[in-house]
Parts: sequence; structure tokens; C-alpha cells
Amino acid sequence: MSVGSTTEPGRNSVGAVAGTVGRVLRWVAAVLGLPVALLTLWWVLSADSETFYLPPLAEILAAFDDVWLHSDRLQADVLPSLLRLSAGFLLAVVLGVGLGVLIGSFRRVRAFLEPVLEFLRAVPPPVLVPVLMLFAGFGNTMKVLVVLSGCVWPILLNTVEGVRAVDEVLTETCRCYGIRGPARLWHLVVRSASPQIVTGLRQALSVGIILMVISEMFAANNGLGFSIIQFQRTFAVTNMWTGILLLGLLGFLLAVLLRLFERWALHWYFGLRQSQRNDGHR
Amino acid sequence: ACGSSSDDSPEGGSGGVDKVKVGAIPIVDVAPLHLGIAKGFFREQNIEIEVVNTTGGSIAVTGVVSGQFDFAFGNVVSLIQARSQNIPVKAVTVGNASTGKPGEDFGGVVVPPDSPIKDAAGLAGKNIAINNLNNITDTTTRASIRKAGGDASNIKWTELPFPEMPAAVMGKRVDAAMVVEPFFTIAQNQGARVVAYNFAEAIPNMTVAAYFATEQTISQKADLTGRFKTAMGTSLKYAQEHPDEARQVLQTYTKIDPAVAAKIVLPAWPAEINRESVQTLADLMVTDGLIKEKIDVSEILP
Amino acid sequence: MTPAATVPPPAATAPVSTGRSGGTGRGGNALLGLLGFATFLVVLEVVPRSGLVSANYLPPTSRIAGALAELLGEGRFWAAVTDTLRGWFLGLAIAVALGVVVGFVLGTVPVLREFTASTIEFLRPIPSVALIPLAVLLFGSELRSVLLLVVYAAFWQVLVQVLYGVRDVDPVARDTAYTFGLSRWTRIRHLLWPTALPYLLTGIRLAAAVALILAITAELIIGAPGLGNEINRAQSGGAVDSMYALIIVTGLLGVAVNVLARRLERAVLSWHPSVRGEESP
Amino acid sequence: MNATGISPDDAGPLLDVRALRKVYAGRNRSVEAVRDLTFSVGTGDLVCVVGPSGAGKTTLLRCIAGLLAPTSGEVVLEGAAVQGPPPGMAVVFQEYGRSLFPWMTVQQNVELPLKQKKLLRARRQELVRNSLEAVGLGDVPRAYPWQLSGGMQQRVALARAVAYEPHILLMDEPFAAVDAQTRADLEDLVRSLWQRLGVTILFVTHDIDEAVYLGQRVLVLSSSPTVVLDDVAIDLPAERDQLGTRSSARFAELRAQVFGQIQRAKHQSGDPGPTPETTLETPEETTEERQPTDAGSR
Amino acid sequence: MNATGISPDDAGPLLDVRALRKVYAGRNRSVEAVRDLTFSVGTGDLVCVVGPSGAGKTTLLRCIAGLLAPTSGEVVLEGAAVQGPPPGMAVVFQEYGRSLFPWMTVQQNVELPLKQKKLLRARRQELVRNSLEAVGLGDVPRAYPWQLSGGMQQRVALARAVAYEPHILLMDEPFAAVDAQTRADLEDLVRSLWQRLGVTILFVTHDIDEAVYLGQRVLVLSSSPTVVLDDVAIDLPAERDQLGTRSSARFAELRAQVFGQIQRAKHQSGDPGPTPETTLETPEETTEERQPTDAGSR
Ligand SMILES: Nc1ncnc2c1ncn2[C@@H]1O[C@H](COP(=O)(O)OP(=O)(O)OP(=O)(O)O)[C@@H](O)[C@H]1O
Ligand SMILES: Nc1ncnc2c1ncn2[C@@H]1O[C@H](COP(=O)(O)OP(=O)(O)OP(=O)(O)O)[C@@H](O)[C@H]1O
Ligand SMILES: [Mg+2]
Ligand SMILES: [Mg+2]
Repeated sequence: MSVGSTTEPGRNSVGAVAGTVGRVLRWVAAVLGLPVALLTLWWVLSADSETFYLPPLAEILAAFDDVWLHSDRLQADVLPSLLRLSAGFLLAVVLGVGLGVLIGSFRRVRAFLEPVLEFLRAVPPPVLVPVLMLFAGFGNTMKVLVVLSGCVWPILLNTVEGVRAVDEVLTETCRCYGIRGPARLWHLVVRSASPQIVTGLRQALSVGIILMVISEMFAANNGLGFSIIQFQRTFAVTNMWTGILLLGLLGFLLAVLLRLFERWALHWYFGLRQSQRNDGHR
Repeated sequence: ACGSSSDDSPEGGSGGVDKVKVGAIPIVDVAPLHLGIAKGFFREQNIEIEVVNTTGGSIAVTGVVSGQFDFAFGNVVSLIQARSQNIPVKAVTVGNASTGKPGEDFGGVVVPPDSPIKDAAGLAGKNIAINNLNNITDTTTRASIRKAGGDASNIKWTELPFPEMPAAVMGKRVDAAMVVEPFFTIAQNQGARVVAYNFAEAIPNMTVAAYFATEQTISQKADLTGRFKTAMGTSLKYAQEHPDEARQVLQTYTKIDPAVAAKIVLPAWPAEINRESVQTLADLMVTDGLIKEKIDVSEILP
Repeated sequence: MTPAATVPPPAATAPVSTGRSGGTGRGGNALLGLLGFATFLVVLEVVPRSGLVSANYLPPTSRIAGALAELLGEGRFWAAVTDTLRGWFLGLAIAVALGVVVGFVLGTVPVLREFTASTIEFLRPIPSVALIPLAVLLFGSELRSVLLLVVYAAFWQVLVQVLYGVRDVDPVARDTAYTFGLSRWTRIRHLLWPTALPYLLTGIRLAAAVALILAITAELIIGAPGLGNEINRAQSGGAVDSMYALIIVTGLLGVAVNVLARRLERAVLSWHPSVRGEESP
Repeated sequence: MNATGISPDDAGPLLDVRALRKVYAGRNRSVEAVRDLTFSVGTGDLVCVVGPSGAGKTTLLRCIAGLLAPTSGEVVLEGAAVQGPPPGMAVVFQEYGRSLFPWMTVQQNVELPLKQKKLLRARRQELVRNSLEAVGLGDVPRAYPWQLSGGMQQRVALARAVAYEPHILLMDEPFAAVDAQTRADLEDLVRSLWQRLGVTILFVTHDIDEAVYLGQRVLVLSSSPTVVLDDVAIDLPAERDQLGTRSSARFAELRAQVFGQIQRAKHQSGDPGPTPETTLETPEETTEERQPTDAGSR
Repeated sequence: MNATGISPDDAGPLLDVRALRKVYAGRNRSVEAVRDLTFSVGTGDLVCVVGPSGAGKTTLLRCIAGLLAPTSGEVVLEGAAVQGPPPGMAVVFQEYGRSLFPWMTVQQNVELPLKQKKLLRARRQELVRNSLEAVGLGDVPRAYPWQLSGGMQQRVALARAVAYEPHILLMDEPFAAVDAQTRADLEDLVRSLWQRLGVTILFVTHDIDEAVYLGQRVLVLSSSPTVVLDDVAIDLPAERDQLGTRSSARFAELRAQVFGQIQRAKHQSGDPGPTPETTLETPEETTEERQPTDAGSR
């Protein structure tokens, strides 16, 4: 940046001072650039693939339409999966943050619970599912619980660490002003751990999608994961790949949603981090 | 990618031993393979077998196609499905078969003791657990319901691994479950009642599974394939004739409780694939919509 | 304070501390942990015995313990543990190394981070399980298959934590580094690394569990040798007791991993408020 | 002198610090920050505490606030030993920047303790507005702390304490980051507050003029390990003003007296020996605290 | 007066601030912190900057340090426009606590920039030891910053800058947290450093005495949005000492002059209108900066 015309308090770091249009274009390029490049590469490399399990991308994309859009699968499979995923994820948020705050705040509680939690965390979902089925049956409850059982760990761990790292001066400020109980939880503990909690949410989201698939390996008769596994079992490989693409796409869309949430919930944090470098040299 | 040395060792190796990888599920059905290894039937054919555990038909097919296994064990419906997707797999020899005797087979449909369901026809419209949707279990169950005069069109299937089925039936989470040994016996021990022997009832003397390979292996290593088939044949025959030894060999590769192992019904291990039963099965698959077009099973049979 | 006699050594200092003194040290923590675990085991004993679920499907602790004792005597079991641990450790090591390097590169070059964000979000949620056919196709039922799945799953855990950790640098500290003209490497080594370290440790703990899960799941589904394979054997043989014994073993591995991670954390984060806070009353 | 013999039944002192001692025991460094402090503060007093940097002023304040457990000795507030932060107390921390919640606006920061006090909304808003205006920040209630300059942040922390209307107010160098003029204004604010509300104030500062101008008493602490070197009663008239008071002869005298004590403090601690601050595990270091003026010899 | 016409070829000024303007654009609040600053600093000058709290002193310093891009205008250092932190510059931040790395000991904190300068180990250790002793912290090299008192932390930050031996040294209220006596010592340290090494120093402070005692020039800034109100040349003799200089008549005169300007500054900004600080989106708030003395009316 330098002298001259840049009196307008805009960002002049981007190079092109074309303002909003430039920024939107750049954003689009950033979002689509690499994926498009990778897809092209895949397209070219797989163009005349003979390998049964790696069909040409062209074929996969052609099938995508039929498999997902021109059928009732969006409603019959994708929607139930999404609902179960959201339910499991939201429960995981409540449980993870709640338990995390508890464990992070009290050293003894942490010492008491940690080994058991670590134990449960290390049990692979495919062997955990049968146990869950004993208690929760086969229905949506079981699948939501499976999602929950995986999502909760990243949130829990990050919350615990976030809570443990609360600034001492702020803690003392609260003690002095008698800020206790729910007010303290919300205004001090949760808010100050929130950057790390959001990290946990992000991790949990992708783990949740993975577990959504695993949960649909058991006692399911619909769902995105169920479809993919059926395709896999019945050697409908092209269809299976469309399913994997759809999963990725879904993950991306959900991540965008989460990012919007993050921008909103953590605006103070981004402000704090960036206030001092806005329009910065770097 | 396969570690098997059969690629480079001279065919029909004079004195040379072919190392062969066979993919198999650790269940009762593959007892002859393990028994044959123990008895040295494969050695006699200059084959050294390494059994690699798999967990089901699709992994087995994938393993074979990618050259990870030379041969693998899988049920015929999986084979037919693979074939219908133009995957070049082909049966080499029989894997196992139904005993053909309703009342004394290695698998069937069980219900809780106090269930109102009395026979196969009573299963119509019920919630039945099966291990894999659109596979041999539901196809044969449907067939036996139809044979008993029931309506097989509106059954609610629940996919569950076999090990979970006794708990599911006894806990009444499903109305019925199609189980195989050893869970068939385990479920009965716990009080479950058998209402259908779907394998035996659906198709007479049905071949359930086969050992298979890719067409490429079969044509390019014809000699090896032949020797494998011979050894396998000996093993199947031996197992069929010596059920006690078959029960014993289970202890070496499964974790079946010896008490249970003594009580289970063993499958039949005939010498040949029952081609007719396979064709009937393939036709049923078209009827039930598992595959779109009728296929001629001679394509996949030796 | 000083010449010798005036101040008792730090260890002996604080008997007078009022009310909310810490008391329990590391030993106390371990004890509490054991107590927690014992409670868990008792619950596991009582639930099937009370008839809440049938002992046929969820055996009580005592029966599992019996099966476990039997397992411990088998060479096959130990071979399986070794196999699993090998797959787990190698996979984790690769994932952490990759995650740290990629994380710091992306984290310190904003343009790269911006342009890879969407791809990362796309790839992350693709379940390792869905990659199983691909893994089998490429590597068969071998260690390499397991590694592929383990690395794929654990890598993202580390990467995301590192990216967020790098973002968490204190602006004043960052400015300080800039004004003293610290080179990129020095900034990474002395500013970004310590800041991201707590995040990374959480990432490693997450990844360690995920890697273990994936190692076992891969063995379970692909059939590669290891504990998962044993679980599969127990499961398909209807041997419920030994199946649970094996699950307990995987869980215990997880606990052991965590204990190690905590040790590491205390050693490298002594300056961090979360660790500091535990030493003072 | 040990105060342990004093019974808490004499109603006079609000605050009694008795033989307070504090040792920070760390992994590689143990420091006896406070050796032996004994003094008391009556209800409604305004006591200033001065002492060299690192003397233990903040440590003392944190012990009084119940944030830190003394190694030995005790702090008695209103007849009861302090176990945790007592109700009705407000503290302005030296680390003003870190004591503000970055996720709250200035207004919310000031309002939070009031919510905790269960005040009505209208009353809260009035208090917030008044206190922000009192510290000269009436125009930035919607800003976040990190959008403010250092001095402004410090004033927000002060406004928060003022709005809280505490019985006892502890302040740790609360004006360190504000300019001379604002500082003078804030000093007058503190005095008027004190006179109006009868609040007991303990005010840590390193500015001797400020201590003398503000206080009824000035406690001079030695350098670490800390004891009370002197307790100067400030007998200036109750009505003080920046120009008149500061130019009075008595002010100059008192100032000189405190200054002399501080000079002594720099070179003398509770420890008669040659080691004013001991770093247990770095015995090879010179333990005599160096004077910055030595620097010329570099 | 606009400096844009000055060509950078006159070797004299080391630092040229030309028509500097800085607007902080936030989501709910846009602030014109600096309106129009133009001045230059010659090589080897020691310039003190004073101004009311929130005037934009820190903002100015951060622009000069290349940490913040000006909204318009430019900062020219040694003939080239500043784009990022120039080499050979050291900054002591107002938020001293946060500018120290908590994972390093005091010694390591001071040593880190020296490692970057590729100094030999022995030389580094000498510099570290000397500078720590110069600020009176020779005995705590192994402590962590969070084990130190506020004033000690600030001195560590100072020691780090001193050990770095910069060409140009920017200091933002570096003595705010230290006691009077230490402060006097540190002031002398800065002057002796300046005289010995010929370093160019820009020193932000809110203490007028300090500014006059230390500087060759004192820049008085108006309150926000900021312009230069006055540029006072300090014609005191080069050899200064705490007692003599401060009691001289000329010192008192200069002090009074600066004080007068500061008084003006509080009530006058670059903006002739009634809005010294514009809070774009909170127009309902009184925009006139209130004086703390108004508090009496509460
Ligand atoms: N958390 C801690 N761990 C170890 N030592 C500490 C800790 N906090 C303070 N100290 C030490 O205790 C002594 C007194 O510190 P304190 O903060 O009370 O000083 P202070 O009088 O407030 O100084 P200043 O005026 O510089 O703020 C110092 O030597 C300091 O190094
Ligand atoms: N990151 C920011 N975002 C928005 N406004 C800011 C930011 N930083 C500073 N300001 C505003 O800019 C103005 C000048 O701030 P600055 O920190 O430069 O003042 P200062 O002169 O250093 O004050 P002090 O002596 O109190 O430290 C203030 O009104 C402040 O609110
Ligand atoms: Mg202090
Ligand atoms: Mg400032």
C-alpha cells in the first residue's frame, strides 16, 4: 500500500482494488480452484481406466444424476441420514460441552472420569454398535447414539482443554465480582473456551458423517451410508463412487454452515486476532 | 501386488511348491479347507495354502479381482451379482451346500418361543433379520415363504450380523431371524423356535457357496487351478465323511465353544456344484429384482 | 529468604494453606482414575446380573475377566496385539508427521490455506470405511491397507487442530516477533509451535484414538491380522466372553495411550495455564 | 511483632493482615515474595501502598482479595479469616487488559457484575452510563476492549469497579496507563467516590505524589522479601485539589518522607542479609539487586 | 502543511511521517484514530511523544513499526516507504505482558532476537546478562515471565529491546508499571544508551516530566482524531541528572509549556467540529469526550 488514491478505508492488500467484485471472484477461485484442478486430474487419469473398481470419472459423474437426483433417494436416503446426523451432532454438542466444562473445571472429576472415557473412546464403533443395540434397539435411536458416540470426543476433549486454559486474570476477575454459577459458566468458561470448542465441532462434524455411514451398516434399511454399502456389496462400483462424492459434498456444505456459525459466534475472536492487522502489511 | 509366488514359479512345478492365498470367512462352512490343510491334501498337490480371513462376499471378490487372493470362498449369489456387473469371477469348486433336509439343516428362520408365527407362511409381513440385504438369505427366505403359500412381498428386512441375531430375536426387536450355525444352535439353546429351513426348503439340495477365482487365474494357471480343485475335492469328501474331525478342526480357526460345536448341524459338502440349484437361484434373483437381467449360470460355473 | 534455614524446601512449604488446597498430587490422580475405572467395571458386572440385559449378550465383568485371563495365555493373542500396535503406531506416526508439516505450511501461508480449505472440507468427511474397497484393491489384507485407512482418518484430526492452533497466536506476541525481524523459521519454532502445541497435543490424543479405532476396524472388516481380526473370530464363533475381553483390551490400549499423552503434555506444557494451574493451590 | 495475639473482637479494623507470609514454590524457582506483613485498615479508610517493583504489592492484594492462600499468617476481614473473595469487594487488576472479557463490549463488561448483583435493568444501565462517563468513556459503550487504547482499557476496568459500588475496593496501579491529565481527574474521582460512599480503599501505586495526594495513610513496603517499612499518616486536609494540595509545604514534606523510605526500601528488605531476593536454584547469579545505573559500565 | 512534496533525497531525516491518517474500520464502529500527522525525526534523535489517552500514540507507533498499514499518507524510513517491520528496529509494546513468550524463561526471551542476529553464544550471553542487570533483573534469568511482577515483566521487555542494540528504538509507555525510583534509573539508562550507541529513539509516555527530562524534542498530540499540536524543542543541557535537571528553572518552564499544550489537547482535536472521535454507528451516544471531573454530578 502506499499514498495516493487509497483514502477509502478499504482493503488494499488484495492487489486488485476492484472492491467487492474482486473479492467475490477471489473467493470463488479459492473455493473452486483446487477442487476443479483435482477433478480434472482425476478425469484425465481415469479417462480410459480399465480397473473395475476405478471407473472413469466421466462415468461416475454421468451416473450421479441418475442415482441421486432422478430418484427418490434424496428424500428416502439422504434426508433420514441428515436428520440422524444432526440429532447425533447436536446431542454431542450438548453432552460434550456440558461434560467438558465439568471435567475441565474440576481436577478431581477429570482424574476420576478420564480413564473410563479414554477407555470408551478407544472402543471401535463397529464393535460398540452391538452393545448399543442391546440397549437402544435398531431404530433411529441406535443410529443417533452411534453418531453421538463418535462426535462427542473431539468436542469433549477440546472443551476440556479450552476450559483448562482460561486466562487466570479473567478467572480472578469473576471470583472477585462474585460471578458464579450459570453466569460464570456462560460468560467466562464457555465463551473463553469457545474458539477451542469450535475446533472440536469442526472435527466432530466429519467424524459424525463417518459414523453416520458406520451406523447404517447395522440394521438399517435406508440412508446415505446404507446405500453406499449396498452399492459396494452388490458391486455397483460406479454408484458407490457417486455416493462417496456426495458424502464429500455434504461434508463441504455442512462445513460451510459451521463456518458461518463460527463467524457469528466468534466474531470477537476474529476481531481480536485481526483488529491489529486489518489492512496490514501481511 | 499379491505376495503369492505362484506368478513366477513354473506351472506344474516339478518339485516346486506353489504358495496360494485363499480368502475365507472364519465360519463352519470352510471346515474342509482347514481340514484339508491339516490332513496334507494340499501338500500332496504341491500347494501351500495361506488362509486369509475375510468378512464377506464383497471383500472376497475384491480381493480376488485385485489379485490379493488366488482363490476365495463366497456364496453363489455374490458371485452371480458380481457377474451381472461384469466382474470376471468364476466358481472353481463347491464350497458348501444345504443338507437338503428341512428339520436338519445348518441354517433356518427362528422366532421367539412365544411367537404367534408357526410356519414359513406366518412370516409374511413380518420383520425379519438377515445378515445381508439382497443376498442369499433373503432370497431363499422369500422362496420358502412362497412355497409355504405365504405372501413374500411385504416383508420388512432388518440387516444384522449373524452374531447379533439371537439377542435380537430373544429380545423381540425383530419378529424372526434367519441364522446359520453356530448361532442357529445358540439361538435354539436359548429357547428360540425354528419356523423355516429356508435353504433346504427353497431349492432342493442347493449349493450355497463356492470357491472361486478370476477367469484370468483359471485360464492362465489352469494347472494350479486343477490341482487346487483336486485337493479341495479330496478335502470336501473327507470332511463329509468325517464330521467329527470337521467339528474338531473348528477349534483351530474359530472360537466356537466346544460344547456348541458338538451340537451344531454341519452343512453338506458335496463333490459337485448343483448347477440346477444355482440357475434356480439366479432366476429367483431376477424375480426379486436383485439383478436386472436373467443370466446363464454356466458363465460362472466351471 | 534464603540462607538455608529460613526457608524450608518448597516441597515442605505449604502445610498452612487455607481451605482450597490441592492436596492430591499425581499419585492421588492415578488413584482416582483407578477408582473411576473400578466403578465402571462394577456397573458392567451389575447390569447383566440385575437382568437389565441378558448375560448371554453382555457378560458380567467376572466372566469377561475369566476369558481375558485365558487370552493372556495365548501366543496368538499376543501376536494380534503386536500386529495391531504396529499398524496403530506406524499409522499414527505418519499421520502426525504429515499433519504437523502440512498444518504449519498451510497455517503460515494464508494463500495456501485459503485455496485448500474447500478441498480439505470435502475430503475430511469421506469415511475411511468407504475407502476399504480401494484399500483392499491396492494393498490387499495387509498392513499397508490398514495403514492407508489409519493415516487417512488420523491425518485430518491432527491437521485441523494444528491449523486452529496456528491461528491462535497472540497478536502482540506475533507483532513482537515481526518487529525483531525474526525469520519465518524462528517464528515457527519459537512462536507458532509453542502456541499450537496445546492444540496439537489434543490433536494427537484424538488421532491416537481414531488410529486405534481404524486399525481395529480395518482388521475387523478387511481381515488383516490383529485384534480386530480376533474380535471378528470371536464374534462369528459366538464367543461373547472372549469378544468382550478383546474389546476390553482395545479400551485398555486406549487408556494407556492417554496416560502417555498426558505425561507428554506435562513435560512440554509446563508453562501453559492449564498445567501451571494444577501445581499451585 | 506478631499479630497473632490480637483477638478479632475489637470492632475497629475492617481488615487485619496478620504476620502474612507468602512463598511462591515453583519447579525451578522458589521465591519468598512476602515475609511478614502486619497492619490493619479501619472501615472507610483510604490506604495507599507503595514499594519498589517486585516488592509483593500485587501478592499482598491478591491475598487480601482471597485469590491467593497465604503460606502462613492470615487476613481477617470483618472478623472472619478470608477464605475466598468476600462479597461486596471490587478489584482493579494490574493486568487491566487481561481482566476485560474480549467477547463483551465495554458496556457488557461493566454491566456483568451488576447483573450478578441482581440489579434491575434500568438501574444497571444508569450505573454503567454514569461510571463510563465518570472515567471519560461515555462515547464508546459499544466498542470491544480490544478496540480501545491501553489507557482506555484501564479506565473500563476502573469503571467496572466503580459501577459495582463495593464496600471495599482494591486497586493495583489503576492509573498506570493513563496520561497525566486524565490521571489527575481520576484521582479526584476516586477521592470523591470515597467521600461520597464511605468505601474502604486499598490503593497500590508506584507514584509517590499520587499516594500522598490520595491517601489518609501511606504504607511503604520494603523490597522482596517484604515487610512494612513505614506507615505514614497523611495529615493533609480532607478537601484536596490538584493544584493547591500538591503545592503545599506539608505535601512536599510528606512526599520527601515517603521518598526517603522508598529509597531505603530499594536497598533494604525484610532480610537483613545480603540477599534481597533469592533464586534458590541459581546460586551462581549475583543475588544483590543491581541498580540500573550500573549499566554505564557495560 | 503537507509533507508530500518533500523528496526523500535529503539525507537528514531518518524517519519521515507524511500526512499519516489511520481509520480503524470495524463491524459496528469506525474510528478515525489519526487524522493527519506530519513530522520527521533525524538520525540519532530522541523524541518523546505525549498526548491524552486514546490520542493515537500507539497507533502511530505501530504504523512506524510497519505493523499497521496507514489508511493514507506514508511513513518513510531511511528513504524508503515502510512496508513491514524494518530490520534493526526494536519495539517495546505497551502490552508488555503479552509481548513476552510465556513458554520461555526471562533469559530465553531476551536471547531469542539475538539468536536471530546470528551473534555468537558468548556474545549473546554477555548481552543478555548485561541488559538484565541494567534493568535490575540480574537475579531472575531462569524465571518465567508469569512468575514475575508487572513491573518486572515490563523491564524484561525493555531488556530485550536494549540487548538487541537496535538502530531505532520505539517505546510505548515502557515505564508505566515500575516504581518511581526504578523509573528514574531506567530513564537514565535510556539516555546513557542513547548517548553511547547513537540510537534513534521514539518514546511514548504520558508523564510530562519524563518526556521533558528524557527528550530532545517533545511532540504533543491532540486527542483523537489526532494532529500534532506542538513540537517543543527541549534545550536542556545534554548531561542531565535526576535531581539537578528536574529542579532547574528551564525544566519547570518547559514542563509548564508542555502541560499547557496537553491541557489544550484534551479539549481540542484535529477536528474543529464537535466530534473529536467519531463513532459512526452509535450516533445516539454523546460524541463529546466527557471529562472525568463531570463525575461529581452523579
Ligand atoms: N506466580 C508466581 N510464581 C512465582 N513467583 C511469583 C509469582 N508471582 C509473583 N512472583 C514473585 O513475587 C515477587 C512479588 O511479586 P508482585 O507481583 O507481588 O510484585 P509487585 O509489588 O506487585 O511488583 P510491581 O510493582 O512490579 O507490579 C516477585 O519477585 C515475583 O517474581
Ligand atoms: N483495533 C482497533 N480497532 C478499532 N479502534 C481502535 C483499535 N485500536 C485502537 N483503536 C482506537 O484508536 C484510538 C487511538 O488508540 P491508540 O491505542 O493509538 O491510543 P493511545 O494514544 O495509544 O492511547 P493510550 O495512551 O491510552 O494507550 C482509540 O480511540 C481507540 O479506541
Ligand atoms: Mg504488581
Ligand atoms: Mg497506547
